[in-house]
Amino acid sequence: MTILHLCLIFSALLFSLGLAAALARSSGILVLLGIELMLNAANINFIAFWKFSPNPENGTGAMFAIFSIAVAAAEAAVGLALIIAIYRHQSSIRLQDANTLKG
Amino acid sequence: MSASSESILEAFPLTIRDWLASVVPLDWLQWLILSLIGIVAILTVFGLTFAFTTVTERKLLGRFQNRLGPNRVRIFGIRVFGFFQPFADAVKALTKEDIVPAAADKVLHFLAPCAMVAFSLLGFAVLPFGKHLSLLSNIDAALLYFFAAGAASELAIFMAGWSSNNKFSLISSMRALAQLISYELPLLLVAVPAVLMAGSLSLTGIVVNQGGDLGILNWNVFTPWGFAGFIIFFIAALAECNRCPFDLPEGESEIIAGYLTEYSGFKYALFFMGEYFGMMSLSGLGVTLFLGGWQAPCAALAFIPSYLWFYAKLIVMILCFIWMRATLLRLRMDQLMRLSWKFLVPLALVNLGTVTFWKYTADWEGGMLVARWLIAIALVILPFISLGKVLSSGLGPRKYRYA
Amino acid sequence: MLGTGILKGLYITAKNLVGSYYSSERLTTIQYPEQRAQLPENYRNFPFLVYDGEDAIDGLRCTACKMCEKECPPQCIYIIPERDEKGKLQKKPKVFDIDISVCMGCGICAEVCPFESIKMDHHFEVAQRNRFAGLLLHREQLAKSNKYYHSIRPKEATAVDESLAEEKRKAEEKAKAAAAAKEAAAKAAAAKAADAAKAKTDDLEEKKN
Amino acid sequence: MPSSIDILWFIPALPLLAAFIGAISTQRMRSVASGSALSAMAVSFGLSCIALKDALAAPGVHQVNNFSWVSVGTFNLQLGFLLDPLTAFMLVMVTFVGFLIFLFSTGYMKGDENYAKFFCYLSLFAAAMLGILVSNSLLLTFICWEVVGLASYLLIGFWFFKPEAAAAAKKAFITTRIGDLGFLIGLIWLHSISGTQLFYNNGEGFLETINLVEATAPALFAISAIGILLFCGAIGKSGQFPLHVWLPDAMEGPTPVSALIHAATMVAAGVFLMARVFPLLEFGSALTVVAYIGAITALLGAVIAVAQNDIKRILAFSTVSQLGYMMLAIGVGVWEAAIFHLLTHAFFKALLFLGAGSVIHAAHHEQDIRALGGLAPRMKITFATFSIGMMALAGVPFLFSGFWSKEAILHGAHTWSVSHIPFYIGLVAVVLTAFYMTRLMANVFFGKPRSHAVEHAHENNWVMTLPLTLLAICAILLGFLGTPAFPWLQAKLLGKDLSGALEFGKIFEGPGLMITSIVLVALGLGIGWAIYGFRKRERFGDADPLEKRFPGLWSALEHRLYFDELYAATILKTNSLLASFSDWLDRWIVDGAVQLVSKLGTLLGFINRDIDEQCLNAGFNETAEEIRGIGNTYSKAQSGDVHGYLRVMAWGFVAIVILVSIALNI
Amino acid sequence: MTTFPIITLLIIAVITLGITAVALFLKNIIHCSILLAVSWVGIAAFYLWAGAEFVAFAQVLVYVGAVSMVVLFAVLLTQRKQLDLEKLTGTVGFRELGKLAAAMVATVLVIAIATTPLTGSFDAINEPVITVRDIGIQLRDNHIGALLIVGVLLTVALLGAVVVASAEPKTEE
Repeated sequence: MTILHLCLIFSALLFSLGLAAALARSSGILVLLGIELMLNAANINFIAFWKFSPNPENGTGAMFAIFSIAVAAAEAAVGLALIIAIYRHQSSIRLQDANTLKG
Repeated sequence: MSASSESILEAFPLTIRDWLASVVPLDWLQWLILSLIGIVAILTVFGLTFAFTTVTERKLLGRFQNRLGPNRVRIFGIRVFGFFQPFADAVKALTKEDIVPAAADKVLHFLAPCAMVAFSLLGFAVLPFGKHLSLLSNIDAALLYFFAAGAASELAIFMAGWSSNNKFSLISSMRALAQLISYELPLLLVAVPAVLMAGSLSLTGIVVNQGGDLGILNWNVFTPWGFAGFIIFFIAALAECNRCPFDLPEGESEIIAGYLTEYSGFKYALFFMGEYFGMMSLSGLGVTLFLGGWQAPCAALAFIPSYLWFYAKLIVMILCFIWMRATLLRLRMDQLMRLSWKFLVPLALVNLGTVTFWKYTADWEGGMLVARWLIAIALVILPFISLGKVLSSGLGPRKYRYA
Repeated sequence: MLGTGILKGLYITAKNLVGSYYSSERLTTIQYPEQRAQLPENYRNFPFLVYDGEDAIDGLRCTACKMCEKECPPQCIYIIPERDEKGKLQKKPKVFDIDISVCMGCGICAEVCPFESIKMDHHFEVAQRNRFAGLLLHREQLAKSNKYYHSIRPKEATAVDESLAEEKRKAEEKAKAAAAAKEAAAKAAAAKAADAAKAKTDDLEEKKN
Repeated sequence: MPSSIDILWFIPALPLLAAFIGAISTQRMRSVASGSALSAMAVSFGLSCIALKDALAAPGVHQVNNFSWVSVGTFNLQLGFLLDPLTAFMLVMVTFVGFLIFLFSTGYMKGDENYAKFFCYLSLFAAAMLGILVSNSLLLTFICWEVVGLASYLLIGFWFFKPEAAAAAKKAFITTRIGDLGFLIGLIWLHSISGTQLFYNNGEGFLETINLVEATAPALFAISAIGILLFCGAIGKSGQFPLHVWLPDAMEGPTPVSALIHAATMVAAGVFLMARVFPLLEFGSALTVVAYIGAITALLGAVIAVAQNDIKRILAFSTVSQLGYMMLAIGVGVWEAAIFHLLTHAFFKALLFLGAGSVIHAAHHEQDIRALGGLAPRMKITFATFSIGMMALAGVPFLFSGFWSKEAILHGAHTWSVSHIPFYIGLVAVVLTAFYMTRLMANVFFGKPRSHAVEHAHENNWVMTLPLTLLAICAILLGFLGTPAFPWLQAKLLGKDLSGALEFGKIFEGPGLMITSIVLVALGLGIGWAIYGFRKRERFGDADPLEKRFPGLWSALEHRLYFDELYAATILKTNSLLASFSDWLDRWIVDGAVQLVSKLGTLLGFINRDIDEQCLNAGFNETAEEIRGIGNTYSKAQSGDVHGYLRVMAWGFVAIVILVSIALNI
Repeated sequence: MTTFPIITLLIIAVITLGITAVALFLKNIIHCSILLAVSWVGIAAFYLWAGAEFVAFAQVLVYVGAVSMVVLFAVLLTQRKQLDLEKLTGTVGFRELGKLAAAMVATVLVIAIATTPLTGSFDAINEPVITVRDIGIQLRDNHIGALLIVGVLLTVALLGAVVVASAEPKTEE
């Protein structure tokens, strides 16, 4: 077991926590937060692999993390706007209620 | 670090710290003590500055309005123009009843003032107080750290507003958040030019970049972009610390005391303290970015230790804050937003262009130097005038239609 | 241009700041407990009762006419007139209380008093520990000498004194005149009585006859 | 300091930026739009001057800055920028005249409600025009060429609420498109032959390799054809003979537009293009065509201009005529004289147009010369500058630039080895030019005012008179750059060394020719003054003296020799006939067939339905029920529940990992 | 001294995971959001540990400064009446099923990571190797396209968010 393993396990657990939140909570906001956490877990992987890569000086992992943070910010903004729109539409942010497309 | 050219005073605080640390034999304990001494020093200096700023502010406000201001408090019969006021205030705040509303979210209600003070103290960690005085001097992205720490204090305000379970508190914390977010943008944008010129995000680097043979003229504020940036920074900083004329979140005429409505006693005092710490750290940042940090205005005055210069500039900034408070009226919410988004942000963006021009014309000489200055000044003045026209269009002396 | 107004404002406040240190006209603050402002003569606060002479209770001008009690808008005056042993009303108050926690200092009592007895005071430091009993002033506390009255509002007091003296003089004259008239009337009555007696005797004599 | 070839692209880019700013400017920000347009032009002018200085330092050298635009596999399309004296002279002229016209426009368009839009269009136009000038690639030229067309369309139709303006814009756009089609075909053909679009590329541009082509018959034919096709584009843009009809109509646009586009710059683009590809034209036999077309246009324009009444129309036809001159010059092989005339013409024609604009502005948009009159004492600066422009155009000797450039062209035509016909046509045009300009002057500035507005006309403010004055000075001085004694301009253009200093002896090069032309100019002026000067027009309705004498000819001329009617009768008619024919074809033949098929289909359908209902339905219904049942079962999976999907995904992930690890025996 | 970084990492990881776990299963959404902000700070601490200073501060600035604010605003805007907490937490079966799935994923991931032999000298702790200056140069030279695209993306996303979230004009029906 190396430190890299530890980092990866940390990231995996964080990912699973995010997944659990997305699966077990009904509030749309919390589901979104869970997804944000999963993204963060991915970022942790990037940073970890960058740190332990053979040539970290070109900084690709850190670069990727920065871009991913920027994209995550956009994702959060759009996601929460969607949730507000859903709320306005059906005055609830329970995702179980958002089943208009049910077959 | 050549000691010969500097006075002993320059390194005096460091000497004391090292001496204190050397008492302890253990290696890791020494490290701990070294850190602790820095923290304690900051807390003491700025805590006292906070205390005396409050009384100075009240006294100066009095003078600005042709009054005397507080001058009564005495300790053991000694009355130094009322400068013991803060101690009386502290005793009063400590002994007052701490009221927590029954419907409040108790945990957050308690945490909010603590978080406020803690986050507002974070900024001090990276400020270079003197040539050798900075807690985290080796930090590379100090400016980014500063703003990240500042962003966190929004959370405390939200916590305060929400946990009080009071509609005024909530409205005011929403207002405060909107205001902080809106004014963080110009603040960040005008910090970028200084970074651009210094080629470094490190605050120490930015200060060093403002040194040189010309002394005071090397300071960023004495360039067209620096001057404009400093003004924008000052306005945005006023708004960031909820100071008059941007003290809408505490607009007592509309929403009682804003998010402080449900706070009393020492918690209230903590908020107060947090705001003043925020003001001081922002002033420190302004000094660092534009006023040459700890640099002395000319080489002849360099015998005064650098940290004293920094402190003097900081005090001047704070006095300007007070002066503003004594002069200006509170804005309306829509005016506040308009000022930021339609005036400061565009100006700050234009300023980015100006500084780029400035940087790329650094080698112009002679007549071209004059041209460089003229163009840069025009780049500052013209947008200001035209945007100012747009901003103040439709305003003017009030017309009374039915009078 | 934008910002000139702000600069002007800053200039004005800066002028205040500097000016307040050397120009005493600017700094109008009076350091209250040590320094006191000269109150204008017509300043009024709560009412007091004027007495003449040395003794506070005996010299009270008040006649317990209850005029002020009736007129007082917040009804903060309470008067019980003195009675002698037989229960006859005396022209003196036995109880004269003013509740200054209720009094609004309107001065109507002083306006309506026909005897120049109740006047408005300059004294304003009336804070008390006991907010019920302490603020209910009795006639001993209310009674203040005419000298004090002169000291707080000299003009008015002099005018009052003059008019009182005038009244007194008039009253004396009137009394004198009344006395004279009484005398004359007595004389006339005596004469009339004599005439009547005489007539009666005459009548009786006639009847006898 | 970067060399000017590297910063050359700034020259068109700045007006483009200004156009963008203008596009996003609101009505309230009108001064932003005009300010940015003006400053962009000013800076471009400054850069152009620097470029000119650099170009003159190295005459005959074509500095290029090429870059790859599209690169697909082995196909590599290059664009680029080019700096040589030709480009540089044109750049300076366009930016300078453009700047003055922009300045003039700020005054002229002051009250217009689409002010910002106007400057947006103007800047767009300037950007595209400058793009043509700096382009080192026929393709880039074509792109800018089309943008110029677009901008001209927008500007002519700027007052789109006037039906004439809208129609004129459409006409200009479509007419020039006809020419551009030729240009495009020529461009593609050229690319297929030479494999490059670049003019110069260190010995690999097609203008450089053209001399290496073997003069075989097919090659000669192809290159001549390409030359003529490219000339088609120039015909459209420069208003040459068959496609000249749009130019006079384009005068419906605002006057600064007329000055900028239809006098100084855009119409010159065709001439510039011909000068640019001159080596190509020279190789084939296209030049002869160019010369004759030019000669015909020169005569035609001058003749029609005689009988026009609209002040701007007269100037427009005179432009057509002068452009014909330039084409003639190129056709006879003296392209440097053509460019010389182009430059001088740009200045004095812009001057004339702006003068006309000044007159029109002062006279409350009265454009009919019969209604004007007596303006000389009322508008002194305009009169003085207009006269200078008029004399330059008419070619009054020695002092005025038009004389020298025209002389250079006539000299070139005289020495053309192929034929002398163009030369004689040119001489006739000289007389006519002097004549109609005299008519114009006499009617507009002398006599007495013939309408109410004119009586109250007065001089305009400085933004309008300053450009006039500057242009007038240029209209005089510019001629001395290219006198026969000191042909500095021509030498620089040709990349020759200017051997020796002034040669006063050569000033009367070919004295006979010069005297002839002076006499002809004097003749034109004299006749003009004799007819219009001595007996001035009294009232608006008076018939023209020439009209009384030759009514038939006059009315033909007044209707511009019935070109529009001719086109309407021939081309448009044919077109609509063709359209009606295809309509008929569609309606009866194609549609009939379709109808027939559909009827057949319906019939089959009827038969089909019977079979269906009787035999097949029962079986199908059963199957459909079955399918619906399956669908219902599976649709339960489509729960609309996000969590459900996520959960299934998670389980699926776990299952896949387990399965894979089992399969791989890990 | 190789144990020190490991201990630091473990502390950061345990605290972050703990706070996140608590945060995600609190009933009060506001508490959730604020605690999550803390866990984002924890992640930033990990970045600091890894030597990616810039990323750490960007993380704090973006997540704590912006995203958590947006989340809190969203919570406030969608919480006009008292929340039916039972309704929002879902049924027991629903919750447990979700947690089970997540736990399975966690198990699979951890096993996969643990059994993967990662070659190379990963035990050596590298000092921070990328400075802000390097990042700036990288952004300017190698990633300029990505930077521009991200800028455009952010602008478009924000505009879209505003459009989606802004109230529709009320239509008469």
